[in-house]
Amino acid sequence: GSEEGGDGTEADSAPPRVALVMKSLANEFFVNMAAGAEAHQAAHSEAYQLIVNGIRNESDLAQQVALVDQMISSGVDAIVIAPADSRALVPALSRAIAAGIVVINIDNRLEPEVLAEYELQIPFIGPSNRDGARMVGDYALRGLPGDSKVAILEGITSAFNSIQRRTGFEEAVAAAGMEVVTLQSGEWDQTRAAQITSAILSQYPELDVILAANDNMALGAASAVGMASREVVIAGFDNISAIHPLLQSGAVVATADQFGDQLAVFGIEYALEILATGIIPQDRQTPLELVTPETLQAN
Amino acid sequence: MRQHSTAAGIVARFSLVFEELFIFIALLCLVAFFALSADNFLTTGTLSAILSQLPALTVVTIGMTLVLVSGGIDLSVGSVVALSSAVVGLLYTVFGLPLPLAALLGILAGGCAGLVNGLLGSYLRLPIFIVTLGMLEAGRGLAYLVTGSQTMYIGPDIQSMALPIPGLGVSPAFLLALALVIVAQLTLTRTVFGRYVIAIGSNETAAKISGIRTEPYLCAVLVISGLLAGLGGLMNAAYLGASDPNAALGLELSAIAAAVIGGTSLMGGRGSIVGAFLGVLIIAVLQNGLAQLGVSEPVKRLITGLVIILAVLLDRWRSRP
Amino acid sequence: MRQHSTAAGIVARFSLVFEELFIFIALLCLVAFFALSADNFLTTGTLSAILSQLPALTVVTIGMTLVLVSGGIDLSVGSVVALSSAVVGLLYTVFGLPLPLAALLGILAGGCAGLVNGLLGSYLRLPIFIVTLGMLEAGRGLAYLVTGSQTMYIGPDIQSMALPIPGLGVSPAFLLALALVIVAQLTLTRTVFGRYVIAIGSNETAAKISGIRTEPYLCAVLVISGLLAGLGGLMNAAYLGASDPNAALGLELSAIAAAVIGGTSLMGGRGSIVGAFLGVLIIAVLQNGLAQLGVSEPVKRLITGLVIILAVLLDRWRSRP
Amino acid sequence: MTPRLAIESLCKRFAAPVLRDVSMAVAPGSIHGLVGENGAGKSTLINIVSGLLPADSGSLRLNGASYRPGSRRQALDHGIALAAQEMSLIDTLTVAENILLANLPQHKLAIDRERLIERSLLLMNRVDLRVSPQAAVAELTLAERQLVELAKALSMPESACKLLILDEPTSALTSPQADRLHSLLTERAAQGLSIIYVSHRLDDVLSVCDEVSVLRDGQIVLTAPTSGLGAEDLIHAMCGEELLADDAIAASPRGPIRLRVEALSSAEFPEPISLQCHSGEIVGIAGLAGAGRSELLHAIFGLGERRSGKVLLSGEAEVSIDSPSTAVRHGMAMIAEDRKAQGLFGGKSLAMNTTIAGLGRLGGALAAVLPRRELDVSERLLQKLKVKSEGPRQDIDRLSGGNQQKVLFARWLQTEADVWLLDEPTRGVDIGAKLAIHQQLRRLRDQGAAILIVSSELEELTALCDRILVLSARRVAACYERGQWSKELLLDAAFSQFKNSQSHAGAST
Ligand SMILES: Nc1ncnc2c1ncn2[C@@H]1O[C@H](COP(=O)(O)OP(=O)(O)OP(=O)(O)O)[C@@H](O)[C@H]1O
Ligand SMILES: Nc1ncnc2c1ncn2[C@@H]1O[C@H](COP(=O)(O)OP(=O)(O)OP(=O)(O)O)[C@@H](O)[C@H]1O
Ligand SMILES: [Mg+2]
Ligand SMILES: [Mg+2]
Repeated sequence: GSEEGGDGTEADSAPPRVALVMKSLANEFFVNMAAGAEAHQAAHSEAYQLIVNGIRNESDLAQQVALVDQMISSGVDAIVIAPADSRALVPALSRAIAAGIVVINIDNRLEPEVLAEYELQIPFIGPSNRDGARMVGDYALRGLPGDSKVAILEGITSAFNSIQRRTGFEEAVAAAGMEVVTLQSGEWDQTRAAQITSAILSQYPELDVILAANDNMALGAASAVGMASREVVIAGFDNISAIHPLLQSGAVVATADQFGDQLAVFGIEYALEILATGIIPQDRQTPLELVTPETLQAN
Repeated sequence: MRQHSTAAGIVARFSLVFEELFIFIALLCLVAFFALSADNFLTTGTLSAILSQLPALTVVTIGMTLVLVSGGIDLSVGSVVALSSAVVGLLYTVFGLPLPLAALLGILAGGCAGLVNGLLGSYLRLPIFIVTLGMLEAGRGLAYLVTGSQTMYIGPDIQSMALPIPGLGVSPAFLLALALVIVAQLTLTRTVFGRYVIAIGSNETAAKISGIRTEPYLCAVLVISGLLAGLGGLMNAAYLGASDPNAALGLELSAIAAAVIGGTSLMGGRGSIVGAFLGVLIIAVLQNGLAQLGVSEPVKRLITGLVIILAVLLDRWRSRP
Repeated sequence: MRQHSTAAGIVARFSLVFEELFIFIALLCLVAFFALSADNFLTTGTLSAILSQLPALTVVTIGMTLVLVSGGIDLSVGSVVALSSAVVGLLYTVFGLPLPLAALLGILAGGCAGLVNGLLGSYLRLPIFIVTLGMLEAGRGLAYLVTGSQTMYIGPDIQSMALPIPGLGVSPAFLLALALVIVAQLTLTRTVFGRYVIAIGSNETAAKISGIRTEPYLCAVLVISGLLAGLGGLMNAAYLGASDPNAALGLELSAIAAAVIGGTSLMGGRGSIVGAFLGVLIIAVLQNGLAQLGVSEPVKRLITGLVIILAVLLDRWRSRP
Repeated sequence: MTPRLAIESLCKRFAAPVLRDVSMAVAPGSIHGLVGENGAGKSTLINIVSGLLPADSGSLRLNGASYRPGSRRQALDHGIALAAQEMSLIDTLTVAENILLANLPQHKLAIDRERLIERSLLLMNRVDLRVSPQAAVAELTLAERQLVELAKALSMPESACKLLILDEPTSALTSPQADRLHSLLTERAAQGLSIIYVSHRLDDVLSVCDEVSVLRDGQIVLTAPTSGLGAEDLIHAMCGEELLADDAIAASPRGPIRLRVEALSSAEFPEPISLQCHSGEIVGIAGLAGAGRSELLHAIFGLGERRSGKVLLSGEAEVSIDSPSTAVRHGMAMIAEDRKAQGLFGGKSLAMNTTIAGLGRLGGALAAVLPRRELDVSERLLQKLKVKSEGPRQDIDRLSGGNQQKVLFARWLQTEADVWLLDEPTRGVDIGAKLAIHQQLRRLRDQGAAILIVSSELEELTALCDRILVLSARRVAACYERGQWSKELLLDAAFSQFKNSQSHAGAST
């Protein structure tokens, strides 16, 4: 139980307080995640209280560590975290656990080696970005000639998800026996992706496919491709709402949905379960779904 | 004596052209370098790619240059670009306003942000660096609020602004930006407004003693910068066919770099819009060239940093006769 | 006459304390606000959370303040923090150097970046804004190269620097930062070096004619800023237990904001390290408080922007008697 | 007849009262002199009349109508032209643009360049300013800048201009330039323009003005027609006491050579020059504006690009001066011409301004600066030089121009310099303070200092110097020992190169 939080978890009237710590709250994926969590809390308002926080900048580890410390000091009972980095957050989370707080890892898996070094056991709930990217890549490349040329737009180079998705894409390309002609970072950003795509298009007049590690970059790539009046197969990741019109028009062929709005809810439910029972459950992989024009029509 | 002054006059008259000549040479060097090292750099495809990326940065840089010449700085342009593009997206897609009206209101939103900067900075005399830093935060926050932190798809209608006019090869947005460069350069060099902005930037007290009411001018340049950032937001939305609340992060630094590469002084009182435009071209060529070469992100950064420093080194070398 | 001057003297004597008093009051208001609106704000937990976040921003802000007082600016501090933390990570984990040596070399790497800034900015007289903007890009590129664009896990050893000393409640890093604040404040106000830096920032020509060699001093403040950014990188690595090539993005703006909130002039010649430290505290309390309230990102941005502007408004109100 | 401008019980205070119940009237078509010690409040009064400062109480009437300008612009619209003491020029604009800044000629939306050049040339001719109207003001000498400032003040259309205010308009001018201005003023006054003329050159005031008012400590202590007055009367009114006469020079024996300049040249002073100055000697440097006097001092002090030749200080060991910092370390001092741009640390305390150059003697960069000591030192110097201030903590911006000049003097007294390079050291300094400075210089000389002084006032050079060097177009035109020179000889020499060059340049006067 928590000593310093004041309102203990066992046998008292105040409902437990759960902190959801995410990456950038300025990113649609996490906004949806937060919205899902808040809706869930509204429906179970007597069961727990919720504090939602994100960092300014997806790559600002120090700020996320600070957030964890702040949540520890504000005396929450559980932290559900989408870590911005799979290693650097572990020490802070170990402090949280030492303070008696239940910690659940969502979205981005903490490095097992580092967890072992700190002798921690933090359950992970989330999808496999690598499998998802492989799925999207396979779908985008199916039926294309074997000598097709592929460009990959990755996110911020050092980001875990970016690496996972890039790896998934590369596996798909390798499996199809094609060639990655260039791999560049669009830093998750639409405008940058559009600019880079323009340059790639003039450099590689034969380019056939662009695999983008998120939908924002896919949007940027699509607008550059449209502007250059070229035929290029584009795929993205995340299934943000702005990509739907492009899926319908065929400018983008596929994306992946990780059900971000449910991800946090799973994490919260796990946390409440642990608070109630004290048993630490197993890791759980959440579903990922391929979104294509057809599946979109079906919904 | 008289002859001497005429000769000096002629040198003075040519020095402007001269000044920009050096940046132009730097630009040509850069183009030559990429033409040699990237396979398909010297193609119409590359040209049209570069031209289509230019408009937003160009118009923002025009505003930034004016503000710098007046002795100020506007750190909020990136956020204002995002805000204006968000407003356009919201009004057009959610409220269903006709596109021209939505566009106009988007630009005006930029103007409002500029007005707030201007009022706080000139009439309340707060340090403009901090005021616009505050606006950088607040404007971005508003952009998130307006879009609900989501990228909004706007659709092909708005893209017509960014697509090349058939037969001409350049987009309406580019033509507009080019026209604005010329108008702004003439305004700065040929109108009373321009001279007063230079005077205020060079020596505010002296300008006051000369009977120039400085506040309206200082406010005006910030409003203009806001309006141009608003226009930049519209152009960005047109370029992407979508409005992205995360757009134009760090754009202020690119705009300042372009202006300074183009010979504008951060101390105020000196600047050239044409030079700034050449600065924008240098940045755009650099980005494109590096992307075509496909060098890794770290190397891109390193080279960008070096080119920025080299460009001002060249500039320094020029101004030391 | 004599009486009169004594009265004025007393006011003048208090004005320094007074100046910082206003910022201190602003800080107290902020704390009071959060104490009322967040449940567990006034706890030792919050305090220690804030204290552990401070060191890196504090040391970087000290350097920034010195540079601003000298009439310059250092935009590269964020990148240099990342670079130095990357160097520490590389040397310790990959090359297996002992931690103190790795730490020292990391700080020196920051000093080298500062030296490059300083040489280009003072001896070659390039505009320092652009030089450090170039270094912002190049330094970040180097940080990516050094780490291979990945966060490097360093481990618990380095964290001892950031963990509270038992019984004392504060970390060695915080004590070091605090000591540096005091040393820097004394250096600025009580040594020849500080005087010269102020004089150069206030009027470089007059400083030269007074027999001050300006270049070494201008160069020195940039080297100091680089070294302090290097130390900031070490502190950041200690805080995270890892070195992160994306660390400290945009830190330059926070540092400038802290310095200016604390009464430093962007025009040079005026500044206070203690004030800047209070500025750092305001920023830290704001971030902490907003996080405890759990307000949404857009609202956080809006409030941060407003508080920055309010802080300078207060400052303006003070200096207008 | 209603006065053009009537000032009634005007009061203004900053920290202390600066103007106390000032009343004054300027008749149409008259030139009204305004004199007073440094810090008496002349500029403050003028700033109020020209709309740069609000008054605390009291009223102004212009042609009988109540007049209360809220900004400089409003005052301009009322026909008040001003040549400010701290010149109001924009370095990055051209001469022509500066002259017509308040009223740039426009054609449609654009500036009408032809009319701009035409009209500014006209005004430049009027004050005899011979530079290109297209030249950037940054490249002009101080004298040229002052002429630009005057042309600017005269730029208001004659029909619109009701009152012309000149705050120390001749402080940087040579006497021929000043004479020319004075005849222009008399001419305009005859046409009905009213003029307020502020100056420390009392003889000028007496000869040019119809009436004169004396300000002392913010109060008008005397207003009278100039016809019955002499300089002594004005001085008496200004200071309330008799001044010591400018004491005669006891020709002290000069010591060994202290400063040797050998074939020195720089980008700004291209003709190599050699000269020397003994300890215990004051050497004057005369010349017309633009003769290169300031550049010479700069080059000697180690400033300037592409410097060649040698500057040697002989003492116990010979040192070669290669930079201002070496110069200062070896006992040189320099008071540059442009006080604000090259001397003052604006916004800083008097203490900091007085001690800054002497800090080098404390040892290394990390040597401690003790606030107590610093205050004591500067307090003593401020008192010694009779600086009118609220004490060493006061901000230097709040001092009147003349008192700022004294602070610069204090700065070098503090370093105990014994080689002094002075560029117009009494510019804008009141007569009392000027004599005090002269005395100070003589005392320094008697203590063995070597002094090089540039001045546009031949009287000043005549009174002070043991030797006078005349520069003309950056060359030494003549050198006279005490007793050899006369005003005519000096002027002749000053014009010598200029006449030669004029013949083939074909400029008209
Ligand atoms: N902005 C200010 N704040 C405070 N005090 C000021 C300010 N401006 C002027 N003063 C004070 O007012 C007094 C009068 O100054 P003013 O400039 O009017 O003198 P002045 O007669 O023009 O002297 P000078 O002959 O040296 O030009 C001085 O004592 C000066 O210290
Ligand atoms: N930085 C500069 N660039 C170009 N020309 C300059 C520069 N500085 C001075 N000049 C020119 O050099 C000439 C000589 O100026 P200098 O300052 O030596 O005159 P001076 O004898 O000191 O006169 P004054 O009485 O005005 O002090 C002037 O005609 C001026 O226009
Ligand atoms: Mg005066
Ligand atoms: Mg001179």
